[in-house]
Amino acid sequence: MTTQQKDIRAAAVLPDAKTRLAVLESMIRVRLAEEAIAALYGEGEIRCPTHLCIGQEAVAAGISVLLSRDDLVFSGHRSHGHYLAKGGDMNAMFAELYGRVTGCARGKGGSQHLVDLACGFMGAAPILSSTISVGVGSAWAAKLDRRDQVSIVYFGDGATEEGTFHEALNFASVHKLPVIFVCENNLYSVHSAMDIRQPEGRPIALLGTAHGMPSVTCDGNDADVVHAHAAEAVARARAGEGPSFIECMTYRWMEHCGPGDDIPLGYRTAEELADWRIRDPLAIYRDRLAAAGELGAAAEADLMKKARDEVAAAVAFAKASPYPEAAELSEHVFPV
Amino acid sequence: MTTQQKDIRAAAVLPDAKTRLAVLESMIRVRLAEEAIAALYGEGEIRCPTHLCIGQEAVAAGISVLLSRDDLVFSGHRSHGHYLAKGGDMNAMFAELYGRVTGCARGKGGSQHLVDLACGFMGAAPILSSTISVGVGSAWAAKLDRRDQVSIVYFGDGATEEGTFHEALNFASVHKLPVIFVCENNLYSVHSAMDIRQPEGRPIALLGTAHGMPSVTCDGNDADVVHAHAAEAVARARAGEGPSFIECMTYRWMEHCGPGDDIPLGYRTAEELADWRIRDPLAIYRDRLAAAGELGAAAEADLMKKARDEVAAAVAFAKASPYPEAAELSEHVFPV
Amino acid sequence: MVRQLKYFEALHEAHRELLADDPNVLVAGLGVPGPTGIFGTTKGLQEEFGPERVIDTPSSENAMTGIALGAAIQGKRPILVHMRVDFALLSMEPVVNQAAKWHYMYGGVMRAPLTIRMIIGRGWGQGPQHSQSLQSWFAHVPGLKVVMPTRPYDAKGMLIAAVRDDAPVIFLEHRWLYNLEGPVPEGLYTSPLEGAEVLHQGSDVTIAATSHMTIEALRAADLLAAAGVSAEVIDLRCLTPIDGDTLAASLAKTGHLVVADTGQASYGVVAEVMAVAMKRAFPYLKAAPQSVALPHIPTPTTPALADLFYPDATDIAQAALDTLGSSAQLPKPAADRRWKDTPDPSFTGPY
Amino acid sequence: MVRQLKYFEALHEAHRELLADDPNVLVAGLGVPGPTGIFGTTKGLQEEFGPERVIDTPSSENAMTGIALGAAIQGKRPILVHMRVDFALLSMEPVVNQAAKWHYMYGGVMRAPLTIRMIIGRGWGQGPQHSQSLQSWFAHVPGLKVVMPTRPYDAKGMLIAAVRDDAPVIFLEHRWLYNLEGPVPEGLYTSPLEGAEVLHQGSDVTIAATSHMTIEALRAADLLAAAGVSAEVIDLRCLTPIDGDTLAASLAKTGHLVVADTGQASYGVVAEVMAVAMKRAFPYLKAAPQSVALPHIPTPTTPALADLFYPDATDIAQAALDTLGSSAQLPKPAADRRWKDTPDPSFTGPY
Ligand SMILES: Cc1ncc(C[n+]2csc(CCOP(=O)(O)OP(=O)(O)O)c2C)c(N)n1
Ligand SMILES: Cc1ncc(C[n+]2csc(CCOP(=O)(O)OP(=O)(O)O)c2C)c(N)n1
Ligand SMILES: [Mg+2]
Ligand SMILES: [Mg+2]
Repeated sequence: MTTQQKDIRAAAVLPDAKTRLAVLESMIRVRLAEEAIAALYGEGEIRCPTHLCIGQEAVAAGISVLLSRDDLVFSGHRSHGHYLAKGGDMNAMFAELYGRVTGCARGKGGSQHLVDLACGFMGAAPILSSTISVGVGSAWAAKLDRRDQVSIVYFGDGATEEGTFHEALNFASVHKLPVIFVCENNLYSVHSAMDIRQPEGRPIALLGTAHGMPSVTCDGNDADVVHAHAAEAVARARAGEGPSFIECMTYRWMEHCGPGDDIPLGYRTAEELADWRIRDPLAIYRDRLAAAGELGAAAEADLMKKARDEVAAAVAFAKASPYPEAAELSEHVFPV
Repeated sequence: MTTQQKDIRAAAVLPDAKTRLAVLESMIRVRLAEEAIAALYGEGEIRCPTHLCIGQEAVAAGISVLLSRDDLVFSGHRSHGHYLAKGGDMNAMFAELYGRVTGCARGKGGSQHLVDLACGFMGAAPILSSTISVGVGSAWAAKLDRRDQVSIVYFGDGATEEGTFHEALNFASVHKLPVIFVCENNLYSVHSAMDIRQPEGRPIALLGTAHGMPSVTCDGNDADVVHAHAAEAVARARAGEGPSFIECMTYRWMEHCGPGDDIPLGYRTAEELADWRIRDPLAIYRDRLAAAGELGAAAEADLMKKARDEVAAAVAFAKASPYPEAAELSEHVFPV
Repeated sequence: MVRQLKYFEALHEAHRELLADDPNVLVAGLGVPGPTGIFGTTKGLQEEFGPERVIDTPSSENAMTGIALGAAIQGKRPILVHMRVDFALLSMEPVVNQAAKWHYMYGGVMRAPLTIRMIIGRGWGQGPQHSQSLQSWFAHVPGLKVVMPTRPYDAKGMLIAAVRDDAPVIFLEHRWLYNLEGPVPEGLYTSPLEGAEVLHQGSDVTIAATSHMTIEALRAADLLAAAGVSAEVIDLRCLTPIDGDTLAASLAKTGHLVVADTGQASYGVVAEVMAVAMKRAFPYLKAAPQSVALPHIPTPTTPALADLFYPDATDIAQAALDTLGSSAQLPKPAADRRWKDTPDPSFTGPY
Repeated sequence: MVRQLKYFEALHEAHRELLADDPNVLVAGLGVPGPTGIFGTTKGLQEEFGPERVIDTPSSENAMTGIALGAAIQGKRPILVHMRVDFALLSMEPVVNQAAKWHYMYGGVMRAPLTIRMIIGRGWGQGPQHSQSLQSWFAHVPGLKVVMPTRPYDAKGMLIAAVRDDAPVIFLEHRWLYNLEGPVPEGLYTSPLEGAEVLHQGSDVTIAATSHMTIEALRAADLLAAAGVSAEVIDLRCLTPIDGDTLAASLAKTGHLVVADTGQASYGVVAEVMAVAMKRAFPYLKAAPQSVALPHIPTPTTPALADLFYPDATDIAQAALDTLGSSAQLPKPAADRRWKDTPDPSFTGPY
């Protein structure tokens, strides 16, 4: 892989039909969950900052199907998709957003601190770039223990401006650790565009190259493309060849934080958003599978219904769950 | 300039004979000052950590002759050469090392905190990489004020492992600031060799490239080579074209900190040191000038005597200077 | 009558007038020129003063601090803004080792007139990593001036004083103060960067508070008045140092002390105020002082626990009664809202 | 008789025994495997336990902390070493936002058994950026356990306890303690991570001290004894929390308090101990306590000022006399050395 290489190389690495259905299902689940959150947010029961990932579902979907339960994922503030795609418990996620004791972090974390050890989702945290080094440390442990385990770290374009991002990549490279750095470049950091933040025309993937690892910039709205690059990176990691860097070009549809539309803020244009909505990763993929004869109308309806039911059940579970008791406040400051 | 380009391109940028004499003089002054410190350190009157730069004199010498008094220099823990080459007051430097009130920082800073605003030496500080962003900020101010002023930041190979190094380069690149990053790669960070700290075979200059600026790796023991690359970088900075990165391969002869020889520690070999001593930047340059007919024996003797006298006078000045009074302790906590 | 402005408007006006007054003033920070402009405090400044002086930045808190320092030693007067003190944790090295010390360690030849604005305290569901109040960290470091304006008047006056001061100033704004209204004159006046202020006179107990807790303390004084107790409320305002004169004068009257801070009590402002009270007013103290601050627990996100985590006016009033050994009853708080996680119902974000 | 070891040797032995005992123990830090091995404390460990478990690191204090955290949540028990707390300022974000909070903010499912060794305090001419003592910063943050062993026995016992503890532990070593000798058993014993210890019994005044200042306090007790004053010396040892029981028991006897810490007094350990004394022992206190700590000034490098900057045994003893209102004369210190910038003449670096 080399930097700047924008397209998929080998049809040979195209996932098989079953895998592609799994990818599609993953995207549908994330999309419907996020839409539900947006719809319910106004009720005022989700009382924490919430960053939705609609429009960016292809990245985690394309990658997660390559991972086993033992592989680990780390994320940042925009983590719902990464969590669900890795197999995170949807009930526990909704309960967490709703601040209930049945949440994956017993309500203590909220949307920004998802975790599910059972599926290898090892934590998300909203301080930019901060979980990148944690993921590297996790890969270090895996290597020391000779475990066949890959760690994936997701982060945004903005996170690559933090120094610790570089420190983490450097260490991973020196020690040839089984970690894959996945940058979801959605062109914005809150309301700030790329040009005020990073050198013009320099792909972020070049930073990976500079730290001595195979790095690529690719279409993050095409799950097959992401999957192909990730497959190579995972293979490298499992073979002990060290880290890889994948920059996925994508776009967030919703406002930075919250359930709304932020076009009135004026930092991006309605046209730009419309262009990217046309490149809807979910629609593109569904159409592609349909065209390839891998997805019939009934199967699609099934997938949609299953996901819709799962989301509805999770919402009901969350709403029916109790809040943590007062005694919980002082529990878990120190492990016992 | 491209990364990895190791030699000097154009004889055209060779400094003229007068400039070369100035470069040589600069190297001689630094060498003799450092040798004096090493000789005197055992007396126990220089009571602070002191990092000598013998063997690395060509870098600052080759660069400083390109700078005017209004250009600014920032440095780290190994700063004596950068300070003197920029025109820093030698008396004030020795007095600072001796902890006297006549020191450039009134004794409060010691060897690790040299400063001389009169010549544009804007401060040195021993926290790795930390003055890099300060130099970038200085260049930002210069650009805002439309001043024809270049800022130079010196740092070691180890400093490039700190995240803030990257953050500073990124900002300088985005804003096309008149700053030159000069990395003195002497292969070691204290007692640690490159291979445990950075990816194998990746020149540090590639990090500059990744941050969108012209970057080069060059022979840091050849003052003419350094001068040629710096000339280009300074021209770029003055033309408003933004920052440049110069990695200078060089070697420290003394122990990391202090006046001694550290070969018994075993982290580097006597042979390696001997090889680099053969590539003595001062001897090479003197011989080159002599061979070119630009330096006679008498002129050389003159330069040596002048520098020796200057150092002796500075030592005498320091030793004769008073220590700060007790009242100084609480002065300068806040500006008045 | 003096014009009334909200806290965020007072800050906004201070920026505008400073930028207009002195071409060396710069404003930098992630989102500073953006459409929401740091909760309105920097909105429109880039349009008015140009993209050179009012800049957005990469998320590089560490280097941006060094960069501001570098500009400051060249005569600029940068205001660096962090949306959260939690993010500024990435910049502790340049703040503590560098900015705080450049004047001293270079023997007085360097000046670093740098102002760092940081937002502290609870927003709304902000949880463990977006709600800390680390004022005691900064105040512990020699070379930094640390202020926590409570009223809109001081928000503006102290920002102007901070920017004009030649020392690095840490300027801490509690998120829940932004909508607070108060009198704010036009023009470039200053509030001092040292010294507390008595906001409410009283004779039975002294409540020394910081930032948003001063507002709670004023409410507590009302509750106490209803219970027949006369409380004096001191807005500590400036932390370097704690104003021992004002504190001692008040304790000479009351002999009883409650300290209320927005941060953790342990090793925090509460402890420092206690130490100053011991040193300056030991003979006046009639009972062990009480503290009202955060427990030694990270911030929980769910409102069910956050409501228990954050003390308020009732807790302060009860602490006052406790130190007085009084069994007076406080008025029951109106249970008007399900959750206490917003300062008032008008608080609608952005958070 | 129990074997005598120096402080650095006790630490070295703790590392060795921990590495031998538990394959999950790792040691990482800049210079850890190097020829000087963090002042001898990690020397030879890489040769003995291999280059996987004992590693040198890039100078990347921030990411190395996150990396240690990442290894810890995977079951490793890393010891991360910083040659200076001043360098560790680059790692405040992962220490405070992440390591301290991962157990709490993930509802108890995560454990981060991470030990961070940091060297604090004066070396020799170390100046403003190589000599800070930031213990109160760490102790202010919920989720961190903070210890400052004074004696070789505790250095070893607490390091073992720290590594075996499932919480992140901040382990602070004062540079001037390294050559201190004391009894140290072989084998994997632990010292507790909570609780102070009375090192010298006395009845007139309580001296509560941390780290190297405990050594000065013991010397002060001798000076005071010569002046007819009986001082009780408490080694605070563990900061989270301050041991209020031990402190109150002592104050119940003496009624007089001197607090001595290696850091700045303001917003420091001194203030916290004062606050705890107020809370737990107010009725016993007969006079305002005294503090002996660093003034609110950055560290000057020249020995001419550093000697004035750092308090010592004589200052502690004088503070004890002051709080007692005694005009007794202390023995004059022997003026045996030009400068006081080394702990004893045997201190020859590396610094
Ligand atoms: C250290 C730090 N600085 C600033 C912030 C505020 N912040 C929250 S999200 C965000 C945008 C990050 O952009 P990017 O990494 O591209 O992720 P995206 O939101 O686009 O998914 C910022 C700046 C933060 N959370 N942490
Ligand atoms: C932030 C920080 N971490 C660690 C150190 C300790 N330290 C002092 S000098 C040094 C070596 C730096 O190596 P390099 O940058 O290559 O400079 P050189 O000494 O080789 O000139 C180190 C690690 C420090 N001063 N600051
Ligand atoms: Mg983005
Ligand atoms: Mg080096």
